[in-house]
Amino acid sequence: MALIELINISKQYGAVQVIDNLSLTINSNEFMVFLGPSGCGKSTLLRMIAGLESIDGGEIRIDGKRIDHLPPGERGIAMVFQHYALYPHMSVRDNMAFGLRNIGIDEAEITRRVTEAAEILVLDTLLDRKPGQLSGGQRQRVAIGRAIVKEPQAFLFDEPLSNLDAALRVRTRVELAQLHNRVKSTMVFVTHDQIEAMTLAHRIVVMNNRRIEQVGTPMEIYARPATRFVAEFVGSPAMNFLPVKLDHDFVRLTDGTTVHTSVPIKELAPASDYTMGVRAEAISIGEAGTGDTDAVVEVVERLGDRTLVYARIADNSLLVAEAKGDSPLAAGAAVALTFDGRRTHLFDATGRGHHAAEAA
Amino acid sequence: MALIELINISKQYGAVQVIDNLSLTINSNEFMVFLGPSGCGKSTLLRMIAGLESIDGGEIRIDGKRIDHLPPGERGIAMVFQHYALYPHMSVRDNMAFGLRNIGIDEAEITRRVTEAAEILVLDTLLDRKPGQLSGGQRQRVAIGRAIVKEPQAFLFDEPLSNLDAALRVRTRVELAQLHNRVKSTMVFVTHDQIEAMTLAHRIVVMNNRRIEQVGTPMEIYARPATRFVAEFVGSPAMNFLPVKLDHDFVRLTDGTTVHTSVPIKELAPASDYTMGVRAEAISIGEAGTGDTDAVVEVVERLGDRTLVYARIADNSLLVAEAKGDSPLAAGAAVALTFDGRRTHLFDATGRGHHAAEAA
Amino acid sequence: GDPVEVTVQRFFGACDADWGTNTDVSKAVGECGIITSQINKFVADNPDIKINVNTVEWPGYDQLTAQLASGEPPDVVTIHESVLSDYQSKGLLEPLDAVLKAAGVDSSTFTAAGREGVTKEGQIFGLPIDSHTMLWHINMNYFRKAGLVNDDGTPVLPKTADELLAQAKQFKEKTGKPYLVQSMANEKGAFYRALYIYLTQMKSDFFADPTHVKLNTPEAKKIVQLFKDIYDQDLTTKDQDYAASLSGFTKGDGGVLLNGTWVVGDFDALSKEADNALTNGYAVYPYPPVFGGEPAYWSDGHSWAMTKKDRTPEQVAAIGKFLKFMADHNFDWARTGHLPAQQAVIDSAEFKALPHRATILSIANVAKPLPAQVRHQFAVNDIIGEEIASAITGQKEIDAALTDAETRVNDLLAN
Amino acid sequence: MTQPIHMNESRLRNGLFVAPFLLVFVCLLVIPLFWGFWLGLTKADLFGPGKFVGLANYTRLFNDRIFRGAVLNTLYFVVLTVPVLAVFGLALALALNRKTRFASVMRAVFFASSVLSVTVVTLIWRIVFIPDIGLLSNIFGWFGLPQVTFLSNARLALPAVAIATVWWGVGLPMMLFLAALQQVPGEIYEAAALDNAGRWKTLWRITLPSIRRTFLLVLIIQSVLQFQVFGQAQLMTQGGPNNASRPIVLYIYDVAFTRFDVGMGAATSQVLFAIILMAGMLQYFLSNRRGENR
Amino acid sequence: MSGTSSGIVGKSFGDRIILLAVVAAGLIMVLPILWVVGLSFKLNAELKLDTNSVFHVPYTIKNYADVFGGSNVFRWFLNSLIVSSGMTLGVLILSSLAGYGFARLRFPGRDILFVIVLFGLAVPEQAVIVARHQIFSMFRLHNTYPGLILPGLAAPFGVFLMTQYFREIPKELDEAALLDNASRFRIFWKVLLPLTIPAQATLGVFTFLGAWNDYLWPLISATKKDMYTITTGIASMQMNFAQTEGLGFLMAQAVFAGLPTLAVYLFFQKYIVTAVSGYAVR
Ligand SMILES: Nc1ncnc2c1ncn2[C@@H]1O[C@H](COP(=O)(O)OP(=O)(O)OP(=O)(O)O)[C@@H](O)[C@H]1O
Ligand SMILES: Nc1ncnc2c1ncn2[C@@H]1O[C@H](COP(=O)(O)OP(=O)(O)OP(=O)(O)O)[C@@H](O)[C@H]1O
Ligand SMILES: [Mg+2]
Ligand SMILES: [Mg+2]
Repeated sequence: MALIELINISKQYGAVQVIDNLSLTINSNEFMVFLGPSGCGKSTLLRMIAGLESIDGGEIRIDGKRIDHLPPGERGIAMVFQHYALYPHMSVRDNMAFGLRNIGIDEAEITRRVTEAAEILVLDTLLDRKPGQLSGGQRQRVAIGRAIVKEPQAFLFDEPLSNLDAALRVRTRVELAQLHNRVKSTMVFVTHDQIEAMTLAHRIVVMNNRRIEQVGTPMEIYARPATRFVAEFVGSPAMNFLPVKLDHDFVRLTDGTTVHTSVPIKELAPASDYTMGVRAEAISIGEAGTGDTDAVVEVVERLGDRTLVYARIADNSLLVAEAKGDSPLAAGAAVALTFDGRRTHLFDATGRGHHAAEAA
Repeated sequence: MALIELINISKQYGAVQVIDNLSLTINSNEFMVFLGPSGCGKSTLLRMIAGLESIDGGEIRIDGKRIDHLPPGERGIAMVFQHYALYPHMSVRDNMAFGLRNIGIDEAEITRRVTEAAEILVLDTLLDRKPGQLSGGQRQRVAIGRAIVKEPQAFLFDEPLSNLDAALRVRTRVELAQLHNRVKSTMVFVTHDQIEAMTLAHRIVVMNNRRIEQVGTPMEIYARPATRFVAEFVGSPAMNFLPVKLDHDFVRLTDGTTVHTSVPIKELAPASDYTMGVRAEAISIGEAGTGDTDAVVEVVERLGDRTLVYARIADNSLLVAEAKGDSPLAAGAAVALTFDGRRTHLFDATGRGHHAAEAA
Repeated sequence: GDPVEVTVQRFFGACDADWGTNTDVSKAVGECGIITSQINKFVADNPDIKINVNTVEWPGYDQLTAQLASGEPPDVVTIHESVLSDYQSKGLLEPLDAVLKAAGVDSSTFTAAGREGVTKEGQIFGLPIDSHTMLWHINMNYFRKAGLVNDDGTPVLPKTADELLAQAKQFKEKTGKPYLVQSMANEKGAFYRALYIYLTQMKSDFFADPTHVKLNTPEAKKIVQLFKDIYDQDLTTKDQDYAASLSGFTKGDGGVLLNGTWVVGDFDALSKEADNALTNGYAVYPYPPVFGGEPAYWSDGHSWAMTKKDRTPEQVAAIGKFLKFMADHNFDWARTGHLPAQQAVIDSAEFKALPHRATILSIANVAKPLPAQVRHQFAVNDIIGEEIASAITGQKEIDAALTDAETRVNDLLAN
Repeated sequence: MTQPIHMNESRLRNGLFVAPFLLVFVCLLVIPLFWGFWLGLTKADLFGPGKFVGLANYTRLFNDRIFRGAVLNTLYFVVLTVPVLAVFGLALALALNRKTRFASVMRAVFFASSVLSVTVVTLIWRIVFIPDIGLLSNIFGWFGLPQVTFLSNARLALPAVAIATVWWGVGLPMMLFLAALQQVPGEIYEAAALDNAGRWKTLWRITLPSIRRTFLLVLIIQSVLQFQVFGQAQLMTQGGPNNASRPIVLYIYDVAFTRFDVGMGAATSQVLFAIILMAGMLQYFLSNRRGENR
Repeated sequence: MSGTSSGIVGKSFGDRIILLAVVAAGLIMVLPILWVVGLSFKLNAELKLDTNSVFHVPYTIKNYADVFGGSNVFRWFLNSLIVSSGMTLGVLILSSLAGYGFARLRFPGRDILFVIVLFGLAVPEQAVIVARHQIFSMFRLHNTYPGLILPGLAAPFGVFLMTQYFREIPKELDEAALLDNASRFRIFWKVLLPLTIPAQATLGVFTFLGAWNDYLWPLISATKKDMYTITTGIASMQMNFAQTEGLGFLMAQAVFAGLPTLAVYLFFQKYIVTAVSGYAVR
């Protein structure tokens, strides 16, 4: 319900610049994810929106109204913390009601909202328990419930899933997506887990080092990473990188092997150094001698539904390629690797990414 | 280098039986992973091998020699703990040397071993730091180094990666596999993360509730789960389960849809209740009306290299199917699902799994 | 009208369990019992006066000081005569001459020691109720065994220092016990008192100048030397503290206990019981004048003082009445073993009929406190006792101890 | 460290939370302390204003043999008690750091004495040490041993007071160490067991280094406490014999309350305050310097 | 998990020795107390002759009867209760407020003020007692309950303990409450304070015990019999040269004065270790 605008935001801790002149617009009802490595300033940014950190420069507006001088409680924003931050001594019900009581909403309304939120989150039977008597997933749901009852203009989540175990994380992820469908509200979600980012986001903001590297939909980020950092950070297994030289229409690996790519090479400066990026699933494995380059399998990781094959090529790089779940490959096998030219990327010395022309 | 035999092991804490008459053989140089949900007794089993817990019944042998009455230090075993358990006040070097000094190995030899281990683990430059000055991944490497220098008969790992962040976890996982190739030693690894188990193990021991559910290679475990528990626990996303009735050559869902399966149905008792299990990658998505059953897409999770599609079928079950990374599907789409009969599984009321006849 | 309220503060302990309601003073025994009963009686006799009794831990001067400093002192308070001047000199006490006169108490009825003890700068600042000093408490059973008994059944007491040592040796040979039972551990009182007693007898006026003590004298040395000889020759118990020496004496640890007037009653009672070391064998005498000179005894005394404070005439009258009561019933208090402060009581047949009073009566007439002008007498006594103790037990040379005592006391008095 | 949660908050208003305590603290501790500084420069009794004498009290003080003895006695007492309290408390904590019923009963036993008041404690120990009727002399008597006169022997008096003090005070260090031991992760003990470390090795190389900060805390707390020893000495030995067990606070007490020399007493108090402060800071800096790279 | 016992299968010889040493030390710890309790049940007269008589009959409760017979004992008990409770309550309130302020809030001079408060730990009571007595005289606070309670409130230790404890509580709780529109005070009162209960219990017990056992200040401030605390009151019942006149009686007083504190300790015992850990490690 709220359009959030960050305009030329800066923040420093002492002498350290943590956020540097950052601008960003988060649309109404958008599910926006901040993704980035630890320490890149995601939490700081979120907490500035919430009012838990002061800003040293710039403005924050919600629906056009400047809010960066309002205290946290008055911004119409709810936040869910990584460690839940539930009030341990209050029952689930009181945890949810606390914020409403503080602004003097009458008890009937509080009961209505709490009941409704509890239904949405399947917490009905837990309302009288204390947080200590709940499992991790249930606690996280309570934390979300506490946010929901406030009927805020925007929800902020700071790595809310990182304390859950793998299975629960997947389940809660799906629930969050459904929740967003239901409550229709602007949501800002911080994570350093790219699977979470990919699966939840309308748009992802990839941050690194005080800067925004790229803003885009998950598939844009995945398929057309703006920078090498983004390419490397997003996707598991991580993208393979090979130093290459441009040579007319194709690129040449350090050992001389040539690889065809759909990136419009002609538009690039031929002299400079480039790195070719290619994802595991864009490398196919065939019999030795039949592909772009030969390789020797070193490690085979079987994930069940697919198999990751780590193979070393002539220029001594270790590449990871994806094979089917029932691939018979084993360490030591001699294979050939073929690169899917449409899905290769080139990164110049500044890290900027160049991709095949956009498909229609 | 060591064959570890557990023979009829039992263990109880007070009145609670934690391990019940368990037998297991771990081969020389094998990388054996204990996989199971929290609290199933994995750590207890590992700690009994290490000598950190007493056993209440049974025997433990290493290379035929009974060791269950030896103190931990004398079993020739090294262990790496989840929280590293480094000595906080000692330098990295002293952490590694401590165990060697305790058994009176001379300093020259200690230096040699520590240097060697530090090289293997790329810790050379960190030898004089205290653990508090290291990152999580570095700490874990030190813990492994402390194990390596002892040149033990067997390594025991208790969830050594679970405290690392995602990227580091993947990297360390590969390093561990390489380490095993290099040091050639029996390794026992406890985890509740099935990706780790799948990628690292020669064989996996799936445990649940004081019992071993299945022992087998990762692909056996994945493709031919002995029990419904194993089928459910291993694999991400988790296997889909549908209650079915047997009907001659095929199975019938509760809404009447029939599905063909390669499981030899004739050999099963027709009267009892069965559950059909099918993994996401064994369900293919087509246009509505063209498959085994129609469905409506509810959530689409784009992981980049593949897409998870959550679709609801007529009997109201929500199934997850896998589509390509660039699948154009969106929530709300009407689709048809087709089950790959060779990759469907049936589980009887006791949870036992039945599979298609083994491929040649 | 309303009864007049008077706050009385005293030490001597609390014993309400036994005597809390007793008004028949003649039945009470012991310091606490008697004083409790006396006050009960006064309250019973004077319904128009309300007495608030404040019992304090002995000696209670920390508390009194604090009360005076905070301006909320009790009306009437027990004070040692040796301490009176500390408070009087700072103007914290009310002179009593007029009050006593109005109440009908004539200070000329006090004993000489009592009068001297409470008179400061020509005025009376307390009602004396007793004199107390040190005595020789004797186990006659051992004395008989040691052959130290005269024909009339009285003990043989030494007349000179040498005689004392000789008799003590004889006693030890015959009984196997030390001659003296002394409190030596953490003891200060017994030593300064012995010193004062003998110095007084030898007319060595160590406080000729009340702001300056003179202790490094041949007389003092002689006295300390005697006690040191006794100690060195194992003629005394050595390790007992005050309590242990008392119980040691009752258990028969030695022949002569050096202790005060206040235990006479207890030992007398014990000697009348069967089967203990003192059964039928207790006698008590003043310190024998082994250094010659004339009989004279240092003494201290308890007194009732009145603090300086705004009071109504009625209150003052009530206090006068209380003091008069105490003066009138001084005999009751004398039953504790203390020597009375009223000459008339000393002279009375009733008093003389009390056990052992005949032998110690002489003291009453020759008892002598330290000069009234000496300030901080408690502290002075402590310093002197401490130094002498270390000389006697061999921790210091006698000369050094006496010199140190002198300098420390003089430094104290100078500041 | 704490960060401002919201910049727009009135910071002065935040101070209101500490204001009530600070008010009491200033009125009842800081002002009296400075009043004490002033008193130390005057010649005063308790009953009226004193007169300014400059540093005369301090001069007298440092020329006083008894005071110098009291300083030495206090230092000796601190040396006697603080290490023993720390080591004994640590030993007890090590032995009783178990979850058994027996251990919890024994913890109660060792802590029980800490809750008694000094009057009761000294009463108990006088009755223990006293010759003839005391517990020790009874016990010595059974074995036919000669009596030892703890409280009246110049060499034993202060140690006897120290024994009573240790008996009284060992509960607190024990509790602190227990708490610290429970924070040491069990896993590093298991790692040590696998590293062939024996009992002693584990104690010296693992346990002790892990709780050294607590050890420092105990040393500082106990030093501050034991420098202020008063009640035990006052009630057990009155500082005797021959001032052998007179600590500084007892000296202060005598000077100020029995001799009414309040100025001198105040001056002595300031000296004690300075000593405690220096001792505490010395310990802190010494150990901090050594443990810097932790 | 007990560190020393891990990895050791079975009980070793060393364990036995330690057990023995602990039991022996424990006996030494309780022996004096038992001795005192024993004496308190003997007649004074009997003890005067021989304290060895503790070991055989007859025993008597007369000494205790005498303690209670001192008709003021209950009043003193009540005084102690009021003073100790009042001081405990006051210390808890002031220390909690200040601990929260120092741990969580920023205001001018915070850090220096905290250091000054810590310096307060080193101030011996004797250094302030005279001045404090004079101040209390000025405000006529002697012989009042506030007069007995107030000095205990200036306790830096409580502030130190509570500050450390508040620092342990995740700051996210404050932030969650801030977003919930709670005021600073409401956060303190409704969210954080309930979480400090273990620390409150510890500080409360220590304060209570300290107040109950305090001697010097009540002695010089509460100088009227009706205002005595149990400690000074019982002391006032002692006669001069008391030990000999009533050893058993004296011991009964000691037991009587010590019992309530022992009871308080035993009741709160389980909190103390857990909460002490809050600040011990840092
Ligand atoms: N209170 C603070 N004082 C000083 N520096 C801080 C503070 N909080 C954060 N920082 C620094 O600011 C940078 C950004 O921190 P922030 O918490 O926003 O990172 P993040 O992206 O949320 O990381 P993570 O994924 O680890 O949570 C980091 O380098 C961090 O060290
Ligand atoms: N010291 C103990 N006392 C009592 N019960 C224990 C103890 N240690 C473990 N248990 C119980 O034994 C069971 C097995 O514990 P174990 O630690 O082996 O599980 P796990 O499989 O390692 O679980 P996780 O994945 O959570 O580490 C659990 O139910 C646990 O509660
Ligand atoms: Mg963060
Ligand atoms: Mg485990």
